Amino acid sequence: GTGTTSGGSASAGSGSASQSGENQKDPADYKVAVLTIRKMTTPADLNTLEGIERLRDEMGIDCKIVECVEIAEYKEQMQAVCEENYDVVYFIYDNFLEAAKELAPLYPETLFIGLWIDLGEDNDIPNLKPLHFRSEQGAFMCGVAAALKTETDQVAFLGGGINPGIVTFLAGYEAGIKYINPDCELVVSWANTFDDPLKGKELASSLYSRGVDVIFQAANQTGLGVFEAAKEAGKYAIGVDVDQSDLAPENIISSCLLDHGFATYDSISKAYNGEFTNEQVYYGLAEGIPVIALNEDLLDEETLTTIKEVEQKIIDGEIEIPKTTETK
Amino acid sequence: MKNELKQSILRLLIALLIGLLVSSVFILFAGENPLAAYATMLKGAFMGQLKFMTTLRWTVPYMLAGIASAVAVRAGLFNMGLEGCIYLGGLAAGLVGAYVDGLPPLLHVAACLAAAMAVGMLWLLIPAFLKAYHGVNEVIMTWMLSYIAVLLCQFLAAKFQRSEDITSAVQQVRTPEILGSAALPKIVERYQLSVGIFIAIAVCIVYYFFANRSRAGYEHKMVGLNSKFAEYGGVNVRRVQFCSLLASGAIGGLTGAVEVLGVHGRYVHGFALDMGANGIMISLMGRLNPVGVPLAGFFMGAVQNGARAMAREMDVSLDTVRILIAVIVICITAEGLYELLRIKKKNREGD
Amino acid sequence: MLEIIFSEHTLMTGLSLATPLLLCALGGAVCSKAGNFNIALEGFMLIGAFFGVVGSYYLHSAFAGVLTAVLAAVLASLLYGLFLIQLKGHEVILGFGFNMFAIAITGWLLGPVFGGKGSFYDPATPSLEKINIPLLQDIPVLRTLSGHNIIVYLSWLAIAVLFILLYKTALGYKIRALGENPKALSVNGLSTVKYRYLVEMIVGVACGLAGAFLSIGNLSMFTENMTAGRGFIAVAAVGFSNAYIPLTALASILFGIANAVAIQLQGVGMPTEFVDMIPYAMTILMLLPAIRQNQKKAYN
Amino acid sequence: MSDVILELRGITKIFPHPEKPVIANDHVSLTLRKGEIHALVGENGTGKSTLMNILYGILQPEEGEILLNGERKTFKNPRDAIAEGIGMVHQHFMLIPSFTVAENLVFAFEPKKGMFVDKKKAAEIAREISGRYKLHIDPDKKISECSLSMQQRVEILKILFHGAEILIFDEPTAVLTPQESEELFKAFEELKKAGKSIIFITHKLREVMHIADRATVMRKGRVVDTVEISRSSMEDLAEKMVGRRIDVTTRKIANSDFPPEKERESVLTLEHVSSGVTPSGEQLKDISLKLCKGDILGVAGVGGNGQGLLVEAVNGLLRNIKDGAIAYEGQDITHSQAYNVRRLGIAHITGERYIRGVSADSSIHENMMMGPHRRSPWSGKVFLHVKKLRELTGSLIRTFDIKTSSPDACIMELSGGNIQKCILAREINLAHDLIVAEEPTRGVDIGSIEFIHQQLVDKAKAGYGVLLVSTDLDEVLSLSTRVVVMYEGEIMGEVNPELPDARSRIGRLMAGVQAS
Ligand SMILES: Nc1ncnc2c1ncn2[C@@H]1O[C@H](COP(=O)(O)OP(=O)(O)OP(=O)(O)O)[C@@H](O)[C@H]1O
Ligand SMILES: Nc1ncnc2c1ncn2[C@@H]1O[C@H](COP(=O)(O)OP(=O)(O)OP(=O)(O)O)[C@@H](O)[C@H]1O
Ligand SMILES: [Mg+2]
Ligand SMILES: [Mg+2]
Repeated sequence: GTGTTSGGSASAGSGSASQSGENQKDPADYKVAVLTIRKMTTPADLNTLEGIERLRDEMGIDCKIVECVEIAEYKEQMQAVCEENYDVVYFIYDNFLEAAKELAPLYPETLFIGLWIDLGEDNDIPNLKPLHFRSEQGAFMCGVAAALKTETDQVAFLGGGINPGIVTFLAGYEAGIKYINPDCELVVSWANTFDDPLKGKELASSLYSRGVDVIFQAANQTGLGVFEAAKEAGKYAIGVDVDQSDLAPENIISSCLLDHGFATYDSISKAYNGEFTNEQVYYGLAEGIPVIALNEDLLDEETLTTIKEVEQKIIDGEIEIPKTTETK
Repeated sequence: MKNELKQSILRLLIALLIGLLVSSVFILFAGENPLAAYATMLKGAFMGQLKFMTTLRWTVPYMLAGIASAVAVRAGLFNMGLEGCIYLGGLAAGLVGAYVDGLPPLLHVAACLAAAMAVGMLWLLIPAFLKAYHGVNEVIMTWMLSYIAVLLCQFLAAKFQRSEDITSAVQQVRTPEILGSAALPKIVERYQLSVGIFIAIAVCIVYYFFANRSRAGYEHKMVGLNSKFAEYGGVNVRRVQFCSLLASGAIGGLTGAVEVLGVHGRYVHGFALDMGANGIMISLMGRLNPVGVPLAGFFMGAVQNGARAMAREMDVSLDTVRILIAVIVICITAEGLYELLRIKKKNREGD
Repeated sequence: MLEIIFSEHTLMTGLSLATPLLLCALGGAVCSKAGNFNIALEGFMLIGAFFGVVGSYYLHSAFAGVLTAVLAAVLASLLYGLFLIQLKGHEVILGFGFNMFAIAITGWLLGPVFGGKGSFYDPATPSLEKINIPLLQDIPVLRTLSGHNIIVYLSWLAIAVLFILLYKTALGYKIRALGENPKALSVNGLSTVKYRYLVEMIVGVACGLAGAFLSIGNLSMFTENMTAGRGFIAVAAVGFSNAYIPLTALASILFGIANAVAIQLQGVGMPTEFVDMIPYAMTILMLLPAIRQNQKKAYN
Repeated sequence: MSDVILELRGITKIFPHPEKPVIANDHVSLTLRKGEIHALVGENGTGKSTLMNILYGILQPEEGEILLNGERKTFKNPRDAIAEGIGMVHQHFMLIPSFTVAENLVFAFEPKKGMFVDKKKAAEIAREISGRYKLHIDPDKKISECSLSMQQRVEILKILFHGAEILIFDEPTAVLTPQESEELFKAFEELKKAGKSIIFITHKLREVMHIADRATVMRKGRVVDTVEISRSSMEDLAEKMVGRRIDVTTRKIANSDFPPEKERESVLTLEHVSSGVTPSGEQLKDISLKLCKGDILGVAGVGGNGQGLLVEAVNGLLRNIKDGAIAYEGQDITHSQAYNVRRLGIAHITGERYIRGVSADSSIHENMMMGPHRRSPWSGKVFLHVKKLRELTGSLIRTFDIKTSSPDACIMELSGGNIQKCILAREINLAHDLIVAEEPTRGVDIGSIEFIHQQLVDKAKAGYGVLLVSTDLDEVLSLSTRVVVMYEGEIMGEVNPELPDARSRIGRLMAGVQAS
């Protein structure tokens, strides 16, 4: 086995001893499964696919994607890959967390890497590595951009559905707006679906028609409709997950980034190289990960400098960003 | 009965065969060998403890939902609100399981199941009453109520969600974990199959006796086939319609409860994706027959599970798997295919 | 708040949201009149939506997109017809099956056709122009009827056309006879099979247009499962109206407007779940007047 | 010899069946002369309808040929037949309920104005053609609101509109009252005068004698004989059909067999029963009746004068009884529903054979179980006694001589007469002491009629009360101990069927003329 943490000896945060190349597997034999909670369709997922491609092209590691459409599949699919002797089980979103916690001790040879898992200091499972994005940081900076861009002092957030992940975006965004302009009004709208662009468009155009001029969408496919509405109304929108500004260059002022692809490549390649630990990893500004993409054609100098300042303050810890909010 | 079983199996096999034929085009396109893929599928459904257990694990809700739907369809009513009942039942079981404290295990499980069945039944009380006694179209009514039920469950579950669940980036709305006393024990600790399968089997047996041996079951069937005949023959048609929709709701609730108590350990919103539609499909695939419905449930469980293994182990996409299942569903009731085959066989025998 | 909810914008949104429902429901109503309870509308619409984008993107014309959408949906509906009419499948199961098939095949085709996954969105895809009606656009309230794309107008035209077709033409007589007593056709020497396929073609055209409206009428994109259950609401509208075309149309438009109102209610403080319930609750309420009617029938 | 217009030669039709193919027509030959009325008679299931369906192009024969005016023709579908001037009125009407009479009449051959159907023209056509053949219809009425006889007139006019020279009628009088049949026969005469030729199927030999010029008798898929009616008799025809002599009309019951009415218990009493008006315009008005054990109370009347409602009222199927009281053995059942009434043991031989009488998609056994399924000894409180029920079905099939391969065969595979026997068997078995028999022999061949009549008489003799509702005056007269006549929802009067002039008395009451 390649697991560096077999046995209970490897304690948390021990920065495990990297293994020498001799008992390294051939990359073609290194089995990696990537588990997702839906079909790989959202921008972030496409980003993951890029990471997977990079793994294949640069390291020769082939990842098997396992799309778990039903909630009930999470555990059985994970267990199936474990039984099929995969070396690494990489899963995205903590919907898998319970299953991983249960299965990791049962299959100690397998390395579990979970994205969007925040266990902080108290991870006592040696073969489970938690990764987490500081999504509130990007959202905060998008809030800053929105508050600076708006002329009507009305901005909006359009979420695909109320779940804690999306609420974190909202919380950061709200804080960012209030940081710049406490009087700026934030309208929150929920589509309650992630794959209905027409509804997204109608929701957005309704928001624009009532005076809102910047909308931050966190709603996958539904959100694509927001850009259409922005184009039609000549107003602004903020993208999510990846730099979406090419979808509507005249309208998208910035995008809140979540570089799933980087996380995938980074963690799996490290595991392959024997650098696996069970330490918590955060992906955020402080760790040197970009969290926002700016459309410089649409933002003036002043705004850009303010955003730069805010970024520095976040890195320095001067700004505390909430992860949840009561506004809904 | 033996004949019925033989026919049911034959029909399932024909549909499976066509499904496999069609999807092999897509598998070839992806550069895989269809035969190898299907071998994987077969292995994925039955080979090894995990795989077989998983097939059975899926058979449980399919069987239950199938029977829930069959109970209504036999009386000539479509319970399009099955999905809503499953969600509501799951939520009720999840809440009773998490918040009612101090009950001994068996009693606690019973309380959860009873609560789920009651909620499932109550949800259909109004449409059942309006259908039976005022002739209001039950299809649309239950269907709309199903959408409402799912939304309501989402809302309520969010209200019961604990704050420690919220701080992480959970993508789901879910209620707290049920207490140990409410959980349906797993048959083998590490696998998802729980003793819920015995509940499902018990329901099947009850349905068998109800359908084939009981007075009420006979009356249900006649109401479904020709309600005028039933009325003339002295059946209380309205009561039968009323009861059958309620019974369907109750079994729907039970389906949700068994999933929640046996598999998920808590109510997770979205846990029964399309289970209502699947139930209706399975009941019709099994021709409402006490043997056919469980068989169709098992078949669907095996196909789904096998197909997942195929997608996992081969370079076959989820869409190909979905195409396979859709083609099976389309072909399964196509009487024409069956006749075509039979007549061919007859001709050959005649030569 | 009230003026936000009952604004012209709401009406405009409502008409736009109603269009796919309306088209599907009209197609479904024709089917229903001909004795086929068709729940595969969703699937036909999705196929229409996908091929709408395909046509529009590759042929560089939104109009060509509409044509391909209709063509593809008609093919799908004919296939459905084959299984229903000649292979004698169960219409409910066939409906489920075709809906599943549509999601799967469009999802799969996204790869080979567009090289993408999950969605296809290229701002360069032509979409249908909005058409303003000269005089109408200056009249308050009524101006909401102007400024839609061609499919919206077609859908309104379809109400009249299908009504006239069903109730005024010889063909319509045959279609309705099919639903009430198919033997009446065969003893008069007419082929029921032919007319049943024809009806499937009509529903194919309607759903194809609805799909094209979704993908290139309003958005110029395709995302997986973008019909989002609209076909099912259309089925509900058909059932609710007993497939009587004017009522079907009214129900669909009311649905659209209810959806628009629900959208406007966002951000007013009502939980989204309840906002989303509005259209469904409304349907149930619309069914209730039937109680008294049925009572009269039973006891008179 | 008048010229032959149509000749069928050696027609053979075999229906495929997994176990045993059914030979419905076995080298059947038949000739039709121009301007004649030709009756086709035979037991249930001898292949009469099949033969006519072949002639009309609905079915294709395995063997044989059709010659029209001496020319060989093949009819691939009804349109071919229509084009050659053949029209057919089916056993079950082929009309569209929501369409108007005129729309039905022109269906598939609509007059057009531009693209649209010209409804005005259609109504005109309807009026014109109905005037020409003296068949009254109301062109603007919906079929769903029309009486059966009006529907039949529409069917006839429809084929005349198609330009038919040869008209085929499959049991046209089965659903008609004698008066309506009389009207139909007048129309036949009218058509004959216009030079049309008619083939009609019937089980009523009286009608054959009355109207037909010749008759062809079929038995078990073969033609037994074709006879000139003028040189034949009813008994003769009956014997050819069944293969044995049958007593066709004589009275089967004698009032002297019973003690006087006063000494007998009453089973059913109706006192001043009135109901609301149904959509078809029927109503019960102040009906009072008393039925005693051992009585066969005949209810005569032109169809649609409330007899149906009377039966429904007794059996708990009528929901809008406004006034009055119905009592069964002293127990009030006025507002009881069918499921209450049925438990008391009232048997109901329904007239709506295919609508209510059977579950068409079920087996014979399942149809026979309805009723016994909730009675001991065939059923417990919750569970059925499956074996006992099977025995019951078996014994009923045997005693009532129902011709079937197995009790598990689908009931619709039986011929009409055998289906009627199933209903009869089930209901007679269920009866405690009252049998309501509504049109018990409609569409049934004479052999079976004799059997059914015998059953009813036997039951009466065994002390059952029988309420016999029939539009067939012969039946009422030959079976009843007492006869009441209904007219427009009222009881017009009572007649003793043993009186020599009973028939004419009843006839007058039926026409609404109060007895003096
Ligand atoms: N629609 C129904 N659904 C479920 N169970 C039913 C239904 N109808 C009746 N039952 C059950 O079937 C049994 C028989 O009920 P039913 O009322 O039909 O009997 P019954 O003929 O009235 O008997 P008795 O006259 O002896 O009381 C009862 O246990 C009843 O609960
Ligand atoms: N479509 C069919 N498939 C199989 N068997 C059939 C079919 N139609 C008729 N038969 C059989 O053919 C035989 C002749 O039937 P047909 O309807 O011609 O009888 P009939 O003389 O018209 O009887 P009735 O007087 O009862 O109307 C019967 O045994 C019947 O069961
Ligand atoms: Mg016949
Ligand atoms: Mg009782």
